[in-house]
Amino acid sequence: MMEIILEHYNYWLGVIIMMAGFYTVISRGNLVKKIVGLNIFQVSVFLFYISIGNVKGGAVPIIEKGITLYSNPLPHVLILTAIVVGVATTALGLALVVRIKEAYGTIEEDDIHNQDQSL
Amino acid sequence: MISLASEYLIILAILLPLLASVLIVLADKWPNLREAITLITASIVAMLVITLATQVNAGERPGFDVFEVVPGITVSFSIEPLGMLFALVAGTLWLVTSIYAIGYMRGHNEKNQTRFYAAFAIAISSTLAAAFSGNMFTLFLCYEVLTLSTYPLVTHAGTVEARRSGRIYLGILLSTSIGFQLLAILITWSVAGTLDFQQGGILAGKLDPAYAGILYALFIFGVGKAAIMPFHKWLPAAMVAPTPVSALLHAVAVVKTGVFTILKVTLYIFGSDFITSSGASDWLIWFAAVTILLASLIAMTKDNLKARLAYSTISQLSYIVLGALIAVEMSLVGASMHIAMHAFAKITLFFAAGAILVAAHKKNISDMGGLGRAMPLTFIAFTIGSLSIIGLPPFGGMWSKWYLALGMVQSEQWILLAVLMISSLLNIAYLLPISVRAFFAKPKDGVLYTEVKEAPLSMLMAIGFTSLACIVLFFYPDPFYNLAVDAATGR
Amino acid sequence: MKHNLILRVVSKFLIPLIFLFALYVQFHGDFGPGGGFQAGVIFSATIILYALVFGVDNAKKVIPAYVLRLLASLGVLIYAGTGVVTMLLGGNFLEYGVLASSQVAGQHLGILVIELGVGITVMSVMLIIFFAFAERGRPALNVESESESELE
Amino acid sequence: MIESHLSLLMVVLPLLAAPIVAVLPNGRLPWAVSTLVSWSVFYLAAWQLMNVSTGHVISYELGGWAPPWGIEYRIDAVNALVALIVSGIAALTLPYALKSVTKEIPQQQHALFYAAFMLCLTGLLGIAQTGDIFNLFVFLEISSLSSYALISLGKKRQALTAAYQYLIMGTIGATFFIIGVGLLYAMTGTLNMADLAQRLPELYEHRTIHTAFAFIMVGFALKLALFPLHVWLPNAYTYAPMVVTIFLAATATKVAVYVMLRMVFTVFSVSFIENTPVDELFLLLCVMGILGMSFYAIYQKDSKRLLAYSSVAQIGYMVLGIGLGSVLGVTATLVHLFNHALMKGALFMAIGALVYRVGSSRLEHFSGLGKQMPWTFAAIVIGGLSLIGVPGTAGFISKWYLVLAAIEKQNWLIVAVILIGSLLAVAYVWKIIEVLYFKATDELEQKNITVKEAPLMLLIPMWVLVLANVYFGFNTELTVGTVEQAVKLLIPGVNE
Amino acid sequence: MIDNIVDITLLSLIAIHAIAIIRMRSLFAVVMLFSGFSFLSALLFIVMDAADVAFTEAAVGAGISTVLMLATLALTYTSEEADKEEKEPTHNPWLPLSVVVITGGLLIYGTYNLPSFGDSNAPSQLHVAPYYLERSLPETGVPNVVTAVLASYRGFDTLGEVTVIFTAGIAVLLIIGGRRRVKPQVENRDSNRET
Repeated sequence: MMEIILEHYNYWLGVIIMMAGFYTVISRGNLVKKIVGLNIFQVSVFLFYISIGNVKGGAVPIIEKGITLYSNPLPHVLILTAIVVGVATTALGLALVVRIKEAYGTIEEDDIHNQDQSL
Repeated sequence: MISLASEYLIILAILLPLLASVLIVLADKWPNLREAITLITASIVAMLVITLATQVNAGERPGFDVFEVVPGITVSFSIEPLGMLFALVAGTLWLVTSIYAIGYMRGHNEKNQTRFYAAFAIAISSTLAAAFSGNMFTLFLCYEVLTLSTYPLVTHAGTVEARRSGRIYLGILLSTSIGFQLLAILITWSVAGTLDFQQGGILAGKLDPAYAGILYALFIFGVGKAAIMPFHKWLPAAMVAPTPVSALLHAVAVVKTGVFTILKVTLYIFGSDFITSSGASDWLIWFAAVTILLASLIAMTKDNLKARLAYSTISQLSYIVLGALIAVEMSLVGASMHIAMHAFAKITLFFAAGAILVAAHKKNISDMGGLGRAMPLTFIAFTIGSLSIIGLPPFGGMWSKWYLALGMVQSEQWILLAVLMISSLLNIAYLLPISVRAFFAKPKDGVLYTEVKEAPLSMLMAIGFTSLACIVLFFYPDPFYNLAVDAATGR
Repeated sequence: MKHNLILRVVSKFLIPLIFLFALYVQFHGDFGPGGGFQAGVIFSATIILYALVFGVDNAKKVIPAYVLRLLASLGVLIYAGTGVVTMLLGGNFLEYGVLASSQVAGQHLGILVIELGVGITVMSVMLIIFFAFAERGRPALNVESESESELE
Repeated sequence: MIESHLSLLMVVLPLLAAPIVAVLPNGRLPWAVSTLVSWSVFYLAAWQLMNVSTGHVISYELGGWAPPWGIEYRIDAVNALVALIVSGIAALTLPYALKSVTKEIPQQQHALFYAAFMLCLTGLLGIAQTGDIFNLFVFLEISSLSSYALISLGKKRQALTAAYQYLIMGTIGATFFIIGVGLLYAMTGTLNMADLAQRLPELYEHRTIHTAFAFIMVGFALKLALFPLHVWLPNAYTYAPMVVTIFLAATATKVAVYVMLRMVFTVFSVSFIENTPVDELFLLLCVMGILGMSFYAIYQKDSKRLLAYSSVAQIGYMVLGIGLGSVLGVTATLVHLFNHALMKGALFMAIGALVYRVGSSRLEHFSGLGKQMPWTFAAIVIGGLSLIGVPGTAGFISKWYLVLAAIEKQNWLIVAVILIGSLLAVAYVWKIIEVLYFKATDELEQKNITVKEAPLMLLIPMWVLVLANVYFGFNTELTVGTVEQAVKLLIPGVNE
Repeated sequence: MIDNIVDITLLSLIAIHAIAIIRMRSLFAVVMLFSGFSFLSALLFIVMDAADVAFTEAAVGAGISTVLMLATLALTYTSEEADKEEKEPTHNPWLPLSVVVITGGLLIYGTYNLPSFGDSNAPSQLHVAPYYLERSLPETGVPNVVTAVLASYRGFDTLGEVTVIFTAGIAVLLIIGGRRRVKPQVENRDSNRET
């Protein structure tokens, strides 16, 4: 049991963080905070990927003389792309939040909902 | 060579009305031209179907595929006696009705006449297509087109009531056809691997007789146009339409398409032998029987003339369905003939009703006391129609009932025979009093109708023609009889 | 903080340095960590810093909005264009090998070019976004008959 | 060789067009360029379909690196069909856009708008063409981001919240997808679909694989708005600008369905899902979705929202085919994929024409318009009939195969649901038609008397789609023919 | 072992940040915490030999994202609303909580017999990756394998990535491009009557 934990804690702590972010997204009503949650969610997925790529005793995948064991570069590549996608999404979401604030005067989901209902 | 010709005739008969509907729309501005188009097309179509009928009587069985829709399923047309009979009725009566309609629409100065004539032409085209269709898919296609093309006619008035009726009309017809008929067709396809109409049916031997009953029921109730209770409500609802519509479509084209479909399914999908052997129809006949009686009873309670006629139609349709369900030779002959006989009689009644509406603005029977003296011709025609419906000699209606009765004897369905007799009595009870009241009763308010004249000439001509036909068909039923026999015996 | 002298002086020193660093990251990506994306971010950081210190308007004088839009498009075009060029040279899309005499040289060249494209686009888009947010903070212009506000 | 270049060009062309369009001066130029591009892409797509419809598979190695080390484009009949739908709808939507957009989007945003449109097209085509699951994710994000922006351009402020909601749910979906991809990668070490398909079978018992599958499915269930994950769709479709609604309704969800097909049948396989509860689950959700959403549609007062709910129901039909997991089922899915694009495209275009004239999509504002705008009205009637599945329309063909598939499986519940669904469709379609057909009984009538028929630029694309609805209701060589070809590839070992 | 400990401590710190972000209601603090969160994860990336990723995460997460979030707060909470606090969450948390628990549970279940962390014989290390590590230098002449794969082997992904960024630029311009126009709320109200 112990070594299973030792072998997987990286994934599992990752999962916990992931879920913390996921929870923030789906439970919180504040639009900015949702975005923050989304970011946490994604970053923890990145952690998960990198953990997959990690090799014990491996080096940064920059080829040098004398080093034989490297970490897996592919997850790094994927995550570089994913990070960029993430920030793009964040920027877009925040821009929307700004406009919503202008249109509704609030960035709380419930208030917005009430406003649309009350009409 | 000649068969090729007759194939062209089929195509013409179907396409001409469509073309006409387009021309009618274009001729919107010039009513006379518009009506001219209708009349010309109608007469051409009438000639076409008559020519075809002679060829079919001579033993021709023209048929051809148009194109393949999905592998194995084609849009195809082919003529066999039953379809020919139906086409003959619908084709000839269209001419009569359009003559009548011109008088009616103008006399009653309806709105949107262009739309009326256009939709009418499409409806006829799809009816003929249905009559000629060579497989179940094509028939279903035409069936649905007919439903949709008649919707504008039913809701012609555009009033709130018309809309409600329109909803009922579509609701029942579409939901039965999609809910049951389509399903039945699909099951047939997955069982038999084909949908072509074949002599002796395509299911025999492929379908477990135990399920035959269910599938047959899906078909019977899937054909809402046959107005079997409990799916009959649309027909009374459709009576809000102008009378020519009620006359041709809801006494002939639409409802007959329904029973025609049932006959087709009985003869060429199941095959009469398979029906009788599997006992698929044993319990269904009671629905028909009940419909016959109930509808007649309801008819008696209706004071609105058109409503009464509508319920009469419902019960009469079930005669045909019953004939199909019994599925013995004689009953099938009777059923097929009844398509024609009832058509001529019932259209006469509706024409008369329309004439009364136009000339005297009367809808309700209770207001028609003494009206007969004001418009004798109309009411004489009405009486002839009634007697033909009841099935008394010397009127065509007698033959179809005769063969139906024979069929029941042949299959020893004594109860049904009784039903037939009782309903004939009921027919008397709800039809004759109208003429009697018209001729002998005093008007409600005692004032004689001095100012009321007969309806416009064109209408009278139409009425005269159909009522005469009722008599002629007694002495000379052969054209329909031959076709009916050929159909029933699969010759 | 526009008038904070020290800040201005310091940043006047700082900005070129960061700029240099950005260049290093941009072109050293093959050997060490970094590359077009990171470089682009740093580039934009310098401008943002400039904007914070000397005001958005001055910053916009340095790089006007339309230039940013052009650059953003340019970067993408450079990248995708490289692919098209390799196609025209008979290779597959983005097959840098065909760009130069030898496979490796071609790869080198290709990677350099596309990293440049990445850098340019990232830099300009980051600035576009930053300026958009900054602009939005200003008091609203009064525009009647603005299609945004007239509804149905 | 050359033809595979063209398959790639289909994606690169709009990708190149986007930045160019973005810097063009506002006015007609951006529109002209995008239209030109979309047409040439459509041409390429048709050409590509011709190439692969024989069963031959195009493989293109991007950067000249052989898969699985490089990214591969792998085009068979399935991709080709989807690509054809996407590009075809785009090629029709853009001409339509000229007038509709000038009316709905402020002038100074036109260049950007068309750039975003091009990007959306790029993304969708990229998804359809690629054979690499991570590359798929990247292009998924391109299309998603651009569609968030496009949706937010609606005139009403609800457009903003709709876009935001879509952004959140869409991103969650995408993230779920990459979690799944990550797990697959951890177990197989590859991202290439074909390669995955090779390496997965021996791992079918592995719980990680099951988890990965679950995450990928949930992710895309979110993207294709499978009930009950559809919450974002009605708002998005209702408040987005008309053109955007037309385009997304006809393409975006279709592409998502395609990805689901790919994942289930190519990456994984029938034998895999057969011993998972997935298919049953799908059927359950679809049944609920079809019935529930159709009912919802009946009670809508806004035509766009009505059609949006109908879309959710229709998606149920498509996934139904996947759930049945049989040759006929998948055939039905693909056929409906194609036909539904036609009918929804036509219907939304017609609604758009009405909106263009009366400036609102509320049903009560349409009363009696049938007389003033006969062509638009006719389009709605035919499109509606196709939606119902009346014989003679494309919709009937879809229904035909769906029901056959269900009958084949002896699953009478599904049969019933499909037919009931069509009946509900009758109800909500007729709700629109009735409003248009009959004279209004209130003062709105007077207002609508003055309404003219929609301009040709709107009518022509609309009617192309309408006629397509009829054509493919009678001649199914292209649809059914190609699809049967495609199904052979999706479910190998069956030659039907 | 030592890096295990570093690992665990970092991860736990990150987890704590994440939890704190859920509980914290002052948005300013939330954003600051998030910045810290990204920075810590950047560190963790370095520990796991992902230098490029770490670099980028630091620049993006701790940098750009944070700046944007702050900007948004500045724009959305005008000065009269003194403290930038989110509302007390009103909904009952059970539904989201259960969703999260199920998802998390599924993930734990799924990762349970994943090859152990850092195992150099995991399938992911054996199939494609080795090829890159061996061949990238001879084939592309780029020692930084990440760059090689990013720019060449999976160059098309990166083109997509650039396009995503470009899309974001276009999108932001479309959404909040230019000076903000007079707040259309009043018109909105009556126009939305009919919705």
